[in-house]
Amino acid sequence: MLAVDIAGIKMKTPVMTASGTFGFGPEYSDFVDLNQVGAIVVKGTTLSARSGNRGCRIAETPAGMLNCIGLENPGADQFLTMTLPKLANYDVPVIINISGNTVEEYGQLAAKLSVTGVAGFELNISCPNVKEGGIAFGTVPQSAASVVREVKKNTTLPVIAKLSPNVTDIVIMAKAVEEAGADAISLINTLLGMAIDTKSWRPVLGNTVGGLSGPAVKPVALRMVWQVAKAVRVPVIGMGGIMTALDAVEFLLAGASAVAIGTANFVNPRASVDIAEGLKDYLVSRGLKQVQDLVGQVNNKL
Amino acid sequence: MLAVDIAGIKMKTPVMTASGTFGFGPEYSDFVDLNQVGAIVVKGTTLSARSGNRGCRIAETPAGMLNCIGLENPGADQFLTMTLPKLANYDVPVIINISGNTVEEYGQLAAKLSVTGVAGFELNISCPNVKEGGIAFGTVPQSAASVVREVKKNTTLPVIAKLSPNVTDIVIMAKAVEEAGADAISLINTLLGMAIDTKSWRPVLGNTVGGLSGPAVKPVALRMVWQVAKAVRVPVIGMGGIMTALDAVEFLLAGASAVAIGTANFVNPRASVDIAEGLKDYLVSRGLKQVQDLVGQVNNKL
Amino acid sequence: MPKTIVKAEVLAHKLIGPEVCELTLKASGLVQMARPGQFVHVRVADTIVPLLRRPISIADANAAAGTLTLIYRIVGHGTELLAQTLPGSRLDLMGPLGNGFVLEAERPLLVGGGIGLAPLVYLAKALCTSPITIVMGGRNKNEMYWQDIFQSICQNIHITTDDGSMGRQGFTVDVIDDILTGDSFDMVYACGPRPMLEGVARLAKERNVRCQVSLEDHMACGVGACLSCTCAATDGKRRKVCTDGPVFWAEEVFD
Amino acid sequence: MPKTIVKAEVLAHKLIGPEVCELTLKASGLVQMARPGQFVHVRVADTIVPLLRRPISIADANAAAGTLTLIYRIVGHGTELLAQTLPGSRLDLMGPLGNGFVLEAERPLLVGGGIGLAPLVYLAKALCTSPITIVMGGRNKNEMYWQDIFQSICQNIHITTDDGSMGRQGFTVDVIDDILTGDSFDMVYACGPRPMLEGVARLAKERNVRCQVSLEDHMACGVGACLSCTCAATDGKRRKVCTDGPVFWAEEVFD
Ligand SMILES: Cc1cc2nc3c(=O)[nH]c(=O)nc-3n(C[C@H](O)[C@H](O)[C@H](O)COP(=O)(O)OP(=O)(O)OC[C@H]3O[C@@H](n4cnc5c(N)ncnc54)[C@H](O)[C@@H]3O)c2cc1C
Ligand SMILES: Cc1cc2nc3c(=O)[nH]c(=O)nc-3n(C[C@H](O)[C@H](O)[C@H](O)COP(=O)(O)OP(=O)(O)OC[C@H]3O[C@@H](n4cnc5c(N)ncnc54)[C@H](O)[C@@H]3O)c2cc1C
Ligand SMILES: Cc1cc2nc3c(=O)[nH]c(=O)nc-3n(C[C@H](O)[C@H](O)[C@H](O)COP(=O)(O)O)c2cc1C
Ligand SMILES: Cc1cc2nc3c(=O)[nH]c(=O)nc-3n(C[C@H](O)[C@H](O)[C@H](O)COP(=O)(O)O)c2cc1C
Ligand code: FES
Ligand code: FES
Repeated sequence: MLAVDIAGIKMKTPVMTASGTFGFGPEYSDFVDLNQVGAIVVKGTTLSARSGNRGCRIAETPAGMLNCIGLENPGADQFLTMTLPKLANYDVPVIINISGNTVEEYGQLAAKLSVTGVAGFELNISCPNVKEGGIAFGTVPQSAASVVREVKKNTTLPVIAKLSPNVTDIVIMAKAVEEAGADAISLINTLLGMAIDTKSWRPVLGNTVGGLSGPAVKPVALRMVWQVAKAVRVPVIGMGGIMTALDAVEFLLAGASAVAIGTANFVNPRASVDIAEGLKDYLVSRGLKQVQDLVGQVNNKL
Repeated sequence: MLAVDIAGIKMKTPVMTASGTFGFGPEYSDFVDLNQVGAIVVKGTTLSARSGNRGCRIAETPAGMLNCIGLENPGADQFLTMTLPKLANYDVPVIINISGNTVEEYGQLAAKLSVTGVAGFELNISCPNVKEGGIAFGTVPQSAASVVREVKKNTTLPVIAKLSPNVTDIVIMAKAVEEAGADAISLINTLLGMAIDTKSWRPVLGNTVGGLSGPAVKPVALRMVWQVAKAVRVPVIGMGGIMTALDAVEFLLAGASAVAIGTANFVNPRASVDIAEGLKDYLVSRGLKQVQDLVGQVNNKL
Repeated sequence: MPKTIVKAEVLAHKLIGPEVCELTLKASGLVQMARPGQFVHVRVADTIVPLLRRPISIADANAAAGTLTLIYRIVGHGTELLAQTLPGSRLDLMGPLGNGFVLEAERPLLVGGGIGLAPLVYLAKALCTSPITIVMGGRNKNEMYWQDIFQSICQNIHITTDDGSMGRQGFTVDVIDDILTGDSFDMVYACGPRPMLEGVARLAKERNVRCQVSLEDHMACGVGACLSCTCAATDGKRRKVCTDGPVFWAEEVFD
Repeated sequence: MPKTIVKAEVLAHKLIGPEVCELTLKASGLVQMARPGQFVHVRVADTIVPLLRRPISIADANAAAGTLTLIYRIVGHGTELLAQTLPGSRLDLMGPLGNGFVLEAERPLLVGGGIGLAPLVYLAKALCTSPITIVMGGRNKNEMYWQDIFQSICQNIHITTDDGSMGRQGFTVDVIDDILTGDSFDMVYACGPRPMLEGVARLAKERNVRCQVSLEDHMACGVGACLSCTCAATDGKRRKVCTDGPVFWAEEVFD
């Protein structure tokens, strides 16, 4: 009933975990049976280890949060030797979220990480928290396309392009990555935001600005998913502020073939499984047979 | 202590009301002494009357709201004959928010409305809720600039360009309107968003998409004000989710010379005056003499 | 119309039917201005979620005692939170808002469907010098706590339920024709779902009886400032439900 | 380390000092695993604002009774809401999280500043077979409700206050040197503001006494998944305060 196939990645449920919010998975294994998660998208991985941004890295905002982790991660080698073997204990697709400073780095990462146990790649061309590359790849259609092409050249695994919402026209970005060969599109990454401490007159975040996520951004995310799903043929993975099964239903109706849970994991570590269960209840209550019966079914004829 | 001069418009407080959220002013006169408001920016006005969008026009979202009013308004003539005379009873600057379908219409509106009792214009080149023009003027730097130039040709009153946040690079937009002669810049207008009713599978809003406002968008607004204030010389009017005096302080620290209160008026009709009072208390508690002592004072050196 | 904001103390709060609550508040200053058909804009909680106020009709007002009664159905997040408000706490109310019913009737017929019966309580009391006939529609007999409320203030009570579990089976509109035939009325007041209002207005027009209807729409400001609630009127212009209404002459808004 | 989520019932909740509350919860299942120095991640309200959980140290735990005590200071929106929780209601707790103190000390010295004294209560109780010396630092004598708490569980109590209104005037660090000279300790445990921790760690190092410090940082997940809380360690690598800490060997995080 809940099973989906996203660009060849077979998932037991359409509810994935969003990169950077679920670690590598095992961190949450005391709370969730990882085998019941649709897919785990691991923390953004880079070629070499990165220590991330200095200072305060998160701030709470009304119905949302800002983060400026800055892609701290142990690097691709460590991932292969230390983390991946642990994930082999679970029966869940592992998608690696990769980030490069150059187009070539994305290709190198894909080549290096195309090993058994990896189900696919999510290209983070949209991280707002790193100076080099990052956001530029995500806001210029040609750059985004060249990252996708380079990765496709270096792997036979499915490639998901993750789009930044900080653009004038999300559809142009989506079409560019689709044309370049992306097998799926995920969106949204975080909106660029800021908070200031009125006591110290300093930015709350060490990096001054950071990425906004959580329920606050849901209307923007849903709108973008709807716009993109209408415009492309590849499957769309929707995320941004999903906290409940009904939020997930909204994204599916808007055209997402699967959803990812980010910030909600911090509030409810069981969110990804609870939401899958709620989705099942919703399908049953509406007399539907499968999650696909919802996808893109929003009706906006007057 | 609170008085400011924004592009020649003298205000008793730096706390204005945002267009579309305070009617023409008198609607709120049972609750607020309009003479104590910094400036009233009236509902978006067009050459001819408009009836706005069909169906449901507002939806609540986590810490925010979506609207798709669609610029319903009685038109410029009616404004001149019916509304403006009533506003003459108050000692408060009245700024007209104008919207055109073409560059020429903006010019015609400015010419027609440059009469006694009008303190200035705010150019709505960013309304997400109308099909023609609207958002295009707000997302293409050249178009935005030509609207500003046309209006400047047709009036000697101060011209405020109101920017849309739905762009990749807000600084490019700001510089374009500054160069074209804008006397001040206000931001942000609403973020384009959507909500779906999981019972009916229809968009909640009659217009499918609408503009997101309220506390949810504050981090994005603050970030844009900070980016723009650093990049331009003209004063910036900050808005987006301001609910409290401390929110206003954040915007001033980020570089806004004045702020505008939108959605908060719906929750607390006295918001614009309460926030001005709170601002005064803040200045006193910090031993500051004037609101200008806050403007742009955020310190983001590590 | 003068209006105000008060922090009203909750005096009593009880469930009077399935998912329906009656809330009594001390709202001096506001109550004295309240007329039947007007509403208050309620801040259900002091938090940022839910953000907007909720419009609720004034179901009763006692100027001398300064008390106000609201009757509301729990339908979503806002009314759920409202239902948790305890006696002794305070609610931020804005009002009275909107235009009320025109109180000019010697032989009034009141028609209410579901929670639309709420404003008719105060209306019936205000019209008390006249004999009042009321038609009450509901889904089933569980909704007929309204009878307890109206039986002391109305002379004739007609009931319809969707499932026939009480009164006549069907909608209120189905019985209006008969009632208008059987008796002579000089005014119809209606509040309830839109199809009901349209039906009642059509029948009243056929019989040449004046008719006022109370409309609903999603509202942000409640004071005519945001234009979220406007509707098309028969004169081709727009009306704001919050300030031009919620009560309209039927012919003003329905052809 | 096993961890769980429980809906813990509030058994008692009281103000024990200015803006400081003591909260006792029934948290069976979680309590039994709790060790001194660990913390719980508390959902202060069932709403979307505030969104994130709040980390609070375990100030005491009684495995047999299944009860957990938290002592916290009201500093912002989340702790304000927490303070409104009434006995009988339930709080969503995640834990126990993090690594606790190493309980290997014959002659321990405990040093706590302000609310940093909270985890030392449970630590002192766990170390009870040894004679315990504690240095408590606070702003002024109004903060010295801690004395009531510690006097039955510690043999020697030293107090410093910023204003000298109780004990010695100054910071805890100012007296540590003397205390370390006057007596022989085999372990220093410290929790409080970072400058205090650094000072204490430096003095302990000079005296060749092992030292554990408990760090704080803003936390989203609390389980090592989000990397919002990492800090640089002296080995050049990064540590997660939530899972590698909050308790660290001083030399692991301070040069
Ligand atoms: C003039 C007027 C008088 C009313 N009087 C009463 C009354 O006496 N008793 C009563 O039970 N209800 C009354 N209503 C309807 C009441 O306002 C809604 O049921 C209530 O706002 C629902 O809020 P919620 O958060 O529980 O529901 P949600 O569906 O979660 O609300 C989401 C948003 O939609 C709005 N909304 C939802 N339903 C309605 C509706 N029917 N009308 C207007 N806005 C709506 C809410 O205000 C909110 O902004 C009245 C509405 C109006 C316009
Ligand atoms: C491991 C650990 C144990 C702690 N134990 C205790 C304790 O026993 N007693 C106690 O009173 N406090 C303790 N704190 C601090 C406590 O978490 C904060 O005071 C609390 O989160 C403030 O929340 P707020 O909403 O009231 O404040 P706000 O300032 O409004 O909070 C805004 C955001 O910043 C975070 N934040 C603010 N201050 C801190 C802080 N000092 N540390 C971490 N995050 C912070 C909040 O969690 C929230 O996400 C501990 C912190 C950590 C990391
Ligand atoms: C703390 C944190 C870290 C994140 N790190 C990454 C990352 O490394 N790579 C990435 O593509 N997205 C990252 N994201 C973005 C999320 O994957 C997701 O796109 C976004 O948070 C929106 O979903 P949400 O509102 O459900 O959290 C991160 C988000 C958060 C909150
Ligand atoms: C109901 C509504 C109507 C609005 N109408 C207009 C408008 O006519 N012209 C305009 O420039 N902005 C309009 N806005 C945008 C506001 O002026 C403001 O830029 C935005 O709401 C952000 O501020 P806030 O978060 O404080 O509401 C409208 C906003 C709302 C909520
Ligand atoms: S609710 Fe704002 S105009 Fe009616
Ligand atoms: S709080 Fe998430 S890693 Fe420590």
